[in-house]
Amino acid sequence: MNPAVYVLVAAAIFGIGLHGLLVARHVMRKLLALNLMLSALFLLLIVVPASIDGRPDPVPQALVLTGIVIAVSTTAFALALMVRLFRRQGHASIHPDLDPTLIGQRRATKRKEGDR
Amino acid sequence: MNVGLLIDLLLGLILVGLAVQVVLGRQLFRSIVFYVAFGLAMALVWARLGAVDLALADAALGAGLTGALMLAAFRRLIKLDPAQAVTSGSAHTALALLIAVLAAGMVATIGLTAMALESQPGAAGVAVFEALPATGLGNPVTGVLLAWRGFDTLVEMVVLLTAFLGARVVADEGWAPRSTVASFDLPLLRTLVAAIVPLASLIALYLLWIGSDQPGGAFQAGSVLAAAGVLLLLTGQLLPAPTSSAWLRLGLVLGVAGIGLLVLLPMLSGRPPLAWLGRGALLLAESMMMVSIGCTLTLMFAGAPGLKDGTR
Amino acid sequence: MTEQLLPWAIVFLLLNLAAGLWRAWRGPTAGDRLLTTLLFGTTSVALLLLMAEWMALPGIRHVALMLVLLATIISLAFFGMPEAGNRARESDDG
Amino acid sequence: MVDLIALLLLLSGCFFIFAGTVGMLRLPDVFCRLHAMTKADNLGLLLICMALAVMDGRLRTTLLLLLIWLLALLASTVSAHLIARHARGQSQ
Repeated sequence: MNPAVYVLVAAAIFGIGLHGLLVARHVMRKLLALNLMLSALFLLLIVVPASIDGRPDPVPQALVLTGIVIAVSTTAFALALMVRLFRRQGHASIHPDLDPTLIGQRRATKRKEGDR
Repeated sequence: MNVGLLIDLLLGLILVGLAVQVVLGRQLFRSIVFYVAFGLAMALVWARLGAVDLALADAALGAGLTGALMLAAFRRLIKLDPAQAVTSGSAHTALALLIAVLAAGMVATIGLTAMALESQPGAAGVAVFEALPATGLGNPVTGVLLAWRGFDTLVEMVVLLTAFLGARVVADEGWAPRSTVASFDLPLLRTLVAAIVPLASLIALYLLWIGSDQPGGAFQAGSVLAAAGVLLLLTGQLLPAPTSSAWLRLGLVLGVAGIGLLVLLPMLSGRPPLAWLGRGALLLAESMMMVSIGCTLTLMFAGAPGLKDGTR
Repeated sequence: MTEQLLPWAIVFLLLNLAAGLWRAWRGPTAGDRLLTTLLFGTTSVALLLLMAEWMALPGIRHVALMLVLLATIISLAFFGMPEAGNRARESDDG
Repeated sequence: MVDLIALLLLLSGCFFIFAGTVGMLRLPDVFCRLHAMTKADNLGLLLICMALAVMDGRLRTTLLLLLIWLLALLASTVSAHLIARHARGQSQ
């Protein structure tokens, strides 16, 4: 059992998840990326502490177990919010050029540039 | 190059490969499929690391429930507006890539340096192992969860309840009576339900019972109950309903009440938690938590305030 | 003698999983990708059982039992999707 | 002697799961792959469970392995059936 391998794997998954979070427009993709980052940190939390006579340390195990349950409940709540957002807004994407308030401003700035 | 290292490398490769596919998958449906496979691979990694409680929880909650919840939400999007539901696309900016690489580097350095530190003598884990026999429990994780950090578990049950209340308020008029039923009706499903649901509840009770001495416990048992609930919802045996019955509301609050009593009573009387109440009280509190976790997650899958019998 | 072979059997099955990953990456139709979840299900159950024997942790057999129980429910949740959603999405990928 | 039986069972089990994977990679379309994979994986899992039961020797574990295999059988038949329906829906 070589912890170093898992630390690097956890770091890689954290990076991939963060990239997905920054890049994705659809809210559910952001949630998937967020859950990836969570799993990476849970992996880190379990691998880093030294194991006690061969068995992993029970205290981080209990913390991560609580974390997994809370991650599921927050994901469920976020999904409910997403469905409501979709119903109100017509699409479930968060991106500057899809945001109605920003579109108004951008059109105004375009008009100003056009007049110059 | 011993075989253990080879196994770790392969597991790591599979995990990272799945994570890449989750993020770079062109379709949303495909990303959800790979996220469930990622949950399965995480369960394998937890088993390999010897953290069996986490393998149980991640298999049931990470792969099973989260996947089912995401598919249910995805299906609601499709029902509302098929075209919009799937347009996602993403702006691949180089900046995001740079930030991701730097973050990964940061996490790697934190992990590696923390690993190099030798653990202090009074580390909590060692103390747990020494004090475990006093509580009469065999499984250290359950010991930590219920005996020493019982308050943490109480707060967690409150978080679960709040998440459900929030989801219920937000999805107020969103649920449709048959929104969770699978879009086909096969005779196969009825026999499936008849075989799996009783077996799932039996396995849930089994996991609850062995929880105090072996890996298992209220969370894992509750998620198996929730999986059975999801199956009933998928096959139309249970249907989402606008109002929740008194029994259901009791079931939702049971968990917080159970763990609250188990934690606060000893705290008020100032005696050590488990030694005073004994294993019977622990089992009672855990079964109440199991029931409420099962009800909460099933209702979240249904996305509705209550449930009603679909067969009548 | 079989005891020493257990870890190598685990390595072998992990290679199978990696092959499944490749099929999932390349698989032209959606059916192929869903096929790999089927492969993942069965192979990871076999892997868990081998690990339970190799690392002498009987708890891991319960993990395999739970995975098998949930595999049915998840495949049902996957394929319960409304047809419109699948067809609208698969056309551009197909 | 017992060890030899366990070894043979384990090797054949891994072989059948390998056969399933090769079937998945080589066969032309989804239905052939599905067909090959479900059968080979289930047989492979059965042989591995038998090998583990022989190695472990206790009745409790053997019954648990049997239950796991029966549920895996149920799981793979249901999901194979659903994947085939899904794929047939696409190909029309």
